Formats: sequence, structure tokens, C-alpha cells
Amino acid sequence: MTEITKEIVSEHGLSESEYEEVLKILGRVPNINELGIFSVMWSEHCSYKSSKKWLKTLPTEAPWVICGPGENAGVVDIGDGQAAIFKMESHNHPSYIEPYQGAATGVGGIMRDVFTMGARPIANMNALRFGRPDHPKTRHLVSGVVSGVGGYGNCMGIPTVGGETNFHASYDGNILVNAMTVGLADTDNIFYSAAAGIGNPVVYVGSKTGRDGIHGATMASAEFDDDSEEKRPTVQVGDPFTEKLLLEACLELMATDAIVAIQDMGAAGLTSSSFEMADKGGVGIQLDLDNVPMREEAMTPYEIMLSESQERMLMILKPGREGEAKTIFEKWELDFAVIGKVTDTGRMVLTMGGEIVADLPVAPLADSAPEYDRPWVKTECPDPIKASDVSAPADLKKTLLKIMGSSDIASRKWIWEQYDHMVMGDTIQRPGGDAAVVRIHGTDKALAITTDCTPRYCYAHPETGGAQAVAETWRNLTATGALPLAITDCMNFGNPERPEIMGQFVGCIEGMRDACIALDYPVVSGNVSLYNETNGTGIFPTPAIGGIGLLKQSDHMATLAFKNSGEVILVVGEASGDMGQSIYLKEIEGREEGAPPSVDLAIERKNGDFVRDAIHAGELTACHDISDGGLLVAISEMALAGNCGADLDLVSDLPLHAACFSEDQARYIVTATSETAEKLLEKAKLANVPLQLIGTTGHNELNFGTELSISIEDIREVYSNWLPDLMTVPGN
Amino acid sequence: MKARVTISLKNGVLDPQGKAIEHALHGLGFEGVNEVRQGKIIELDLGDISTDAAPAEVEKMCTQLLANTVIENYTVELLD
Amino acid sequence: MKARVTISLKNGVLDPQGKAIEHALHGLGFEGVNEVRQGKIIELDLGDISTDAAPAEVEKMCTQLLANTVIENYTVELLD
Amino acid sequence: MKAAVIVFPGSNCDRDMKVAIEQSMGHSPAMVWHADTDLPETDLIAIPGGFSYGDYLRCGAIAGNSPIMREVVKKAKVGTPILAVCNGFQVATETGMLPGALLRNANQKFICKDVDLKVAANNERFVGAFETGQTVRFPVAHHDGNFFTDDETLARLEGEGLIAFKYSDEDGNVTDTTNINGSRNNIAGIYNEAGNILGLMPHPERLISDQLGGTDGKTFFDNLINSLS
Ligand SMILES: Nc1ncnc2c1ncn2[C@@H]1O[C@H](COP(=O)(O)OP(=O)(O)O)[C@@H](O)[C@H]1O
Ligand SMILES: [Mg+2]
Repeated sequence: MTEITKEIVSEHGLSESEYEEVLKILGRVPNINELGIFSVMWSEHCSYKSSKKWLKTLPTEAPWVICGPGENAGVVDIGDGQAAIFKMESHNHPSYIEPYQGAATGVGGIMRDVFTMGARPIANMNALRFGRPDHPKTRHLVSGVVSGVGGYGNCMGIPTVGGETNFHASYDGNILVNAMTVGLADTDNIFYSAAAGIGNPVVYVGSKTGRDGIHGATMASAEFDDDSEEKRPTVQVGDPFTEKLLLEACLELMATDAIVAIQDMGAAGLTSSSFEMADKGGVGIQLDLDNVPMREEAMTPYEIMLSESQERMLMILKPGREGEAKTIFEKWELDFAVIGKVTDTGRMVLTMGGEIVADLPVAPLADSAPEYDRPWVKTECPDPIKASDVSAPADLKKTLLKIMGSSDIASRKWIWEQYDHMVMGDTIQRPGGDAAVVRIHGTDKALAITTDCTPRYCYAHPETGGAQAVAETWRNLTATGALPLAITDCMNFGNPERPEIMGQFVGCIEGMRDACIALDYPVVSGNVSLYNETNGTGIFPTPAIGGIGLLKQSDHMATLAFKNSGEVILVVGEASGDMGQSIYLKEIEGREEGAPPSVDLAIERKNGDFVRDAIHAGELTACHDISDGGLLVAISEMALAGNCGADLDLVSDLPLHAACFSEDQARYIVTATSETAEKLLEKAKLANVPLQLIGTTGHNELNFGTELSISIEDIREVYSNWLPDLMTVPGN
Repeated sequence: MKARVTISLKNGVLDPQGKAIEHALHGLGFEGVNEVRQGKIIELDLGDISTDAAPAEVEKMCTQLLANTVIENYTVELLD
Repeated sequence: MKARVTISLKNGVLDPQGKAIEHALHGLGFEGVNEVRQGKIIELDLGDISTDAAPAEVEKMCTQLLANTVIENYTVELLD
Repeated sequence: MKAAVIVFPGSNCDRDMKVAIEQSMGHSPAMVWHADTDLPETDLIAIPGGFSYGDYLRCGAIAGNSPIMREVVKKAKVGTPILAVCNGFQVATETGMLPGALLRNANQKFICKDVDLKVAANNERFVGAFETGQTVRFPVAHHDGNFFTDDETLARLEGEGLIAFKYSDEDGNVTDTTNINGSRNNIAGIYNEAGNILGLMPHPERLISDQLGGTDGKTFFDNLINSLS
């Protein structure tokens, strides 16, 4: 067998001190299989060794939380014996190397995390970050990622209902592909991963194991360099059809009481799934690798344990239930094999060809996974940029057109039209709104779902950016009338061994924590992706937040489109007029500078609660939060969605550009009939919520005194064409 | 000058299409079939390029666009 | 015994994939390319069928499943 | 009135189809598994959308060869009404129940959006609720909806009034710009010669309430169920 040299240890990504620890745990030199197992179990991806210390500080509890972080996905109670199960996950590195398959298998992986807990997926989301639009690779990556996300989700028949997309040079060499799935289960039929029952059979189901993706998990934990193209064969090919069968078969078996525990095989495949199940249950597992269904000839134990072949699950069944389970999986034409049993040894013992090929203690391996308190430095908040430090637009119309047709604001329709966002027949708010809304099939309830993060704010000041990301999801859910329940996160950062990057991570976590506490909005699941860095340049810190909220009555839902002419437009919330990090500053002045807009969580909550109450009371005809681009952008989006213009009469002490384009937080644009508006103004006064009348809806232009007169169609043209134009292959 | 590029999945790469076809053939009673792999064929009319220049040109097309060398192999045949 | 089935679109049938590849090649600067057609290749391991029986068997697979004769032509090659 | 929905491995609009039929019929259709060799007594067979067998090889090809389809084809021959939507349409062309084939969309992309359709020929049973020439709005969601047939068949479809829907604009103009996927003559749906089969790429079952964004689909199913009851 292979001799374990220093080089081999270092190729496995284990540091010297980590290898010392391996020797201590085993009391001997590991064999190659064991070394491989240590290497994936202690990789950043599986062990969270750099992030654990900080993740623990996030609030994870609330009366409605059934299961927080630690399982395959988070679970929240949505009433009537039903639970929403959701999580977001990254597939960044594979998607950069092979955009279609990387994105597709990312979507497949996150769906398995959700249905492994007993939930039928009901919605997918995707949060994407690409390099600058004119980077030579961007078009190829956008096109591959989008068709990969669609290719998998469409085939599975789970609607992809929303997401977010940014373009920035910081992602030139490291794109981010974060996928989120929301599923629905009964609260009394949720499945966990802790193995139990000495002697119970360990069962493998799904696709056969091949040599794909070996070392994918370690790849996700290593920085890119220019020859990472060499690492190509680690990419896996997804098979959404098999996953659809796996979903149906698992749900069918879950309707019986045959399953003790179940865990999908994700990153680090059979290794991490079996160790996690054994560790959680405080038991041992014995596996006979000869029984693992294999796709290729002559696979070694090392390859079997480290393969990341997709569409596989590991289960512990109650004794004697194998036959029943087998019948179901065979009906769905999937592999089914008993590959081992639960033991009381506390050890993972692997045999193949009649020999023991690995024998490792479970708890020490899992518990002594390294945990680092990496040095970090705080990012100081830059000075704010006052409206008076920024020049006023020469021509408001041109300015608005430039912004509406810019990479951050322009329509993402080109993307979501490639996603089946209606299948399952419950999408009542399609992509393009503040949050997607899907009905809970057969009930009056609905879930609102959104993902948000403004990486440029996080880069300027991580704490503010982290808080803002959480607050924006909360606001987007609120804008549909939903009550925000909980979040999942996907923490995408550069190399944590650099103190300034680690500082970004810590700062974002602190901001997120403050926001979660202030908004009663815990974190129930998440994922960390570090080392998103090429040749020493990290991405913008990107803590993508996925939030879900509940609408008890789906017909209370609000949308952003202007509905009728002659309605009153109001703005909720106040503006300071600061311009730091705004789209205006970036697009018009070419400056990416200053402090991000400040986040006042108490005001956020007060304004949001006011808006939600008004939606439930049926007082609003449209509602949209103000985010990227500011007030005039929000109004333009409402006009475009409703195909209805407006006459604006915005009285403000701020300079025009600040009034129109500042990105002050905790604000919404709402519309109401003029009678209701009177009532609302009074209510707002009592509630101490700033509410100001700023115009009337009507005709097909946006007019603003002598400053602006522009047709909706002119705005639509720049807004709609930017992305299709970018994606048009020259010569076509 | 014409060229035919044949593209197949690398060994070991999962071939869901091939697998499904194999399954369907078994379902239709062709039980002897052991393994099915699916590939692509791309036929190019290269216009009036010289026989000397053609191979390099098609090679470039393959690496840049036609084949996904992360998971696929290709072979080139020049015709006429 | 192995077989290779090559499936191509009939003349006169629009080939959207081929068209798209052609455009993309032009976009990449391969302007000389005149026409591109895309087809499929299916490689079958037939197990231990006799050389006599194989052609008819593969022919049957083609008409029943592998090719859609409304739009596609196919050719069969037996290997080894 | 009884209806049956065929379910293949990989079908994923089967539930949506069931819900739409239920809403108009007042009770549930039978869900029939692909491996079954018996069809229940039924007045309507619906072949739903999705990715039967992953749409591997060709869309609908493997499903077209499944045991249950042999029964469906038999029923089709004796005149049982069949509604084949999206992947169902692809399956129907693969079995030869409907002419033509569905190729990859001209722009190579999956397309999911609401589209306007001009009712090209009014077969009472299927689209009796709409006037010929009128437009209706159904969503599409497909990667391979590019209807192809040879010139001769095309002429026959046009000549004999066998084209059900064409991709159009809101006002019923059928042009190249409204041809979302490259279909010959903008064809979105066709009847068989006997008039008992309708195959169409758009999904009427997706717009069956105001909450979902429209009710043309409900009108479609109400009429269909009515005319078969
Ligand atoms: N990758 C994507 N996939 C699907 N929908 C997307 C994607 N990117 C953006 N969207 C949709 O576009 C709309 C605008 O996105 P965004 O500007 O991020 O909204 P907001 O400012 O309200 O957070 C949203 O409805 C969002 O769901
Ligand atoms: Mg918003």
C-alpha cells in the first residue's frame, strides 16, 4: 500500500500540526484510505475550521424554529402541522471550471439537503455573482451557469422563482453560484441524520458510485491559481432525472416508518455522510465496500470513500424493513444496497475484499477536527459621502436612463425566463418582484422567499453590510405582506488566512447577528465558502442571505406594480441623502467609495411592521422597498411592472440627486387610493413612522416637475435590453 | 473542405443519456445490450480553406467551442 | 460485439443546434465556416450476439427507439 | 365523466394537470403509471408535461415506447379524446399519433413565460370556448418546442384546419417576432386528422385562476370537460 510521505500529507491539504493530531488520534501512521478520510473530514468545507467560532455567535432560536443549524437544512413551523425546510449552498469553484455542470450539480445538491429531511422541494432560488460584464469569460460563465441552474431545476419540476445577480470585477476569477431550496414537510414527519440502533442495516440508494469529483471538497477549500484548469476532472455531471426518481422514492419510503436516519451524500460523499451519521448518533458503523454499487471497474476503497458521484443517499433502516424499502427503490429503477450495519464500537470500520481497509475512531475524528481562531483585523468604516460632495446630474432623464440600464439595476428577465418558475402551479408572485411567493398547495397560506446581499456595502464596511443584507431580505419579504420567519446564509469570502479577509468575515457575522436579533429573525441553516480568491485577490465579502416569510392568507399579498391611474404614491421612511456606495456614485461619477448607507434596525422594524399591517388591512394597492439605485429607481420599477406612469411631486430639503438616488435604508414606496392615503397618513403619525405623499400614478410617463419627463417605454428599453445585449454572441 | 468532429464523454464521466437509453432498450426486450454511451457528431463545411491550414483551425474550434474538454474527448476527421 | 449508430438530421430538417454553433463560430472569428450540422452517435455494447444476428438487431433498435425517422437518418457500423 | 392522467418517470406537470382537471370536473382524474398495461375506462386521456425519462435521447422518445403508450395509441385509434401538453405533445409525435417533431428551440434556450396564441382552427371539443381568430394567453415552459414537419404535411395541416394555436401577439398577428421558438408557421398546437387529439406546447393548466395570473386555462378546461360530459 502507498507509503505516507510528507508530500502525500501535504497534497491532502493537511498542515503539519493537523497531521500530528492524526497520529495522536490513531496512535499509528494512517494508511492512504484513512489519510484521505481525514483530509476531507478536516477540509474547510466539511469542518468549518476557520468559521465555526464565529458561526456559533449567530442567533438560531425562536419559538417557531423546529431545527436550527447542524442538520441538512433548517426547519421552521408554518402552522397547521406544516414546516418549511430550507437551506442555501455554494457551488462556486466547480461552476467556474465547468459552469453548466457545476451550477446544475449545485442545484441538485441543495435539493437533496432538503428532501433528505422529508420535505418536498417547492421552490428554488439562485444567487449569482459574475465578473465585470466585459470580462472575456463573463458571457460564457453566465450562459453556462444559467442553463445549468435551469437544466437541473426544470427537469426536476421544482420552480426556480427568484434570486439575485451581480456583476463586479472582484468576481472576475471567482464567480459565486449559490443555490437555495425551500421544501415543505409535516412537522411530525421530519427526518434527521443521527444513526441509531445497534445492528441496524446501513443502506445505500440512488446512483452508482464512479470516480467523479474525487477531492471536490478539498478543491472547495483551496485557493485558485492559474493552473487550476488542471484540476478539471473533479467536475461531476448531474443527472436530474435520477434525482427526480430519488426524490419520489425517498418520499414514498418516508411515508412509512422504516427509516431511522437518512443523510444525502454531498461533498466528500460516503465519507462525510457515514461519519456524520455515526458521530451524531454516538455509534460506530461497519461498511463493506464490496457492496457499494459501482459504475466503474476496479475502484479502490480510497476512490469509493472520496467519490462525489451525485444523486446518492445513505440511510439507516429499522431491522427487517430492507425488503419493503428495496421494492420502492426498484419501482423507481434506482440502485439499492445494504452496505453495512450500525455497531457499538464507536469506530468506522471499512472492509473490502475481506480485508479491513480503514479503522478509525468516529468521535475523535469529528470532535478534534481543527478549529481555528484566525487572526483578523477590523475594516474601519470609511467616511460617509454627503450629497454636497457629489455633483448634481446635468440631465435627470439621461441619468435615470443610465442607471436603469446599468449592470446592477437592469432586468434579470433573460435569466428567469430560462427557469421554469411556474411548475407546481403555486407561484403567485413570479420573479421580478421583491420576493417570490408560492402558495402552500391546497391551503390559503403562502411562503415569500428572497435572497439578498449588497457586496459593495459589505466590502466598504462589513458590519453594516452584514446587517443590511439581513435587513434587506426582511424588507423584501415584508413588501409582499409576509411575516419574515428565518434565514439561511451562504458566506462567500476570500482566504481566511489573511487577517483582513477574516476581519470581513467577523464583521459581516456581527452585523448579521445584530440584525437577526433586532428583527426576531434567526439563522436556521447556512454554508461557508472560503478561499474565493485568485492570485491573492479576494472577492467582495458576500454573505448571501436567503429569507423566508409566511403569508397566512395568500390573497393578502402585495406586489410592486402600479395598479391604477389616479392613486396616491407615498414613501415610507426617511432619507439622510448620503451617497456613499450608491449606484449613482458608481454609474454617474465612476466612484466606488464611502460608507454604505447606515442601518438602523429599530427603524427598519418599525417601518416594516407599519407597511405589513397596512398590506394586511388591504390599504395598499402596491408596495416596493427602496434598495439599489434609490427612490427614483424603485418608482421606475413599479411603473414598468404596472405599465403605468406617475406624476411626482417630491418635496425634499435634499439636493435633487440625493432625493432621487440615495440608498437610505428602511424605506418603501407604496400606493393607495386618495381616501385611504388620508387614513394612512394619520396612522403613520400615531405610529411615529415617516410617511410622505410624493405623487400620483397615471398615464405612461414619469414626470417630475420641470426636471423630468420620460416615457415608460424609453425606460423599458434600456432596462430590458442590457442583459440580452450583453449575452448576444457577436456575429449573431 | 469538410470536417467531422466526433465528441464523446471521457472515460469515467457519468453518461445519464447513455444510461437511460440502455434502460429503455432493455425495456423493449433488447436484453443483451450491456453498455450504451452517447456522443455528438458535428459536421462542418469549412469553405475553401487549404488542406494544410484546416487541421489546426478545426482543432482550435474544438478547444474553444465544440468540445467541453473538462468532460469530453474529441477526434477530428477531414473529409474530401 | 459493439455497434456504432450515427444519427443525423435529414436534409431539409432545420438544425437549430447546428445553426447556433455556426453563429458562435463566426462570433469567435471562424468566418470561413459555411454550414454546421449536428448529429448523435450512440455506441452500443451488444454483448455476445453473433455477427449474423447483430445487423438486424441494431436495425430494430434504430427504428423502434434510437432514431426518429420523421426527421432523422441513421447509419450502423459494427465494430470488432 | 372520467379522465386519466398518464405519469411517466420524470413527468412533473402531472399534478398541475390533475388540479386543473379536478377544478373543472369536480372530481379527481385517475393517475396512471407508465408501467401499467391497462387503462381505466375514461372519457379523456391527458399526457402531461415534464421531462419523461429526463428527455434523454430525444424528448418524449423513451416515454413513447413505454407499455402504457401502446394502450393510449389503441384508445386514440378508437376516438378517445387525448390532450397532450408540452412533453405530452412530444410523446404524441414520437408515437406517431400526431405528425411532425419538436426540435430544440431556435434560440437554444429554455423558455418560460406567458405567450399569446391565436386560435387558428376551432375544434369544438377542445377549444369551443374560443372563437377562431381570437387570442388566448397560456404560459410556455420548454426547451424543445420548435415544431417541424415537411412541406406536404404542413400544407395539409393548414388546408384541413388542423392547426389549433399559433404563436402571435396580443392582437392575433402571427409574425416572425412572435415565433418564440422557431416553429414552422408559428405552430403551437395541432389536432390529428380525426380531431380527437390535441397536442400543444403551451400549458393551459398553468393559468387557471386570477391568483396565478390568468384564467384562459380555466376557460379551456371548463369547455373541454363540458363538451365531454
Ligand atoms: N439569478 C436570478 N434568478 C431568478 N431571478 C432573479 C435572479 N436575479 C434576480 N432575479 C429577480 O429579479 C428581481 C430583482 O432582483 P433584485 O434587484 O436583486 O431585487 P431586490 O432589489 O428587490 O432585492 C427579483 O425578483 C429577483 O428574484
Ligand atoms: Mg426589493
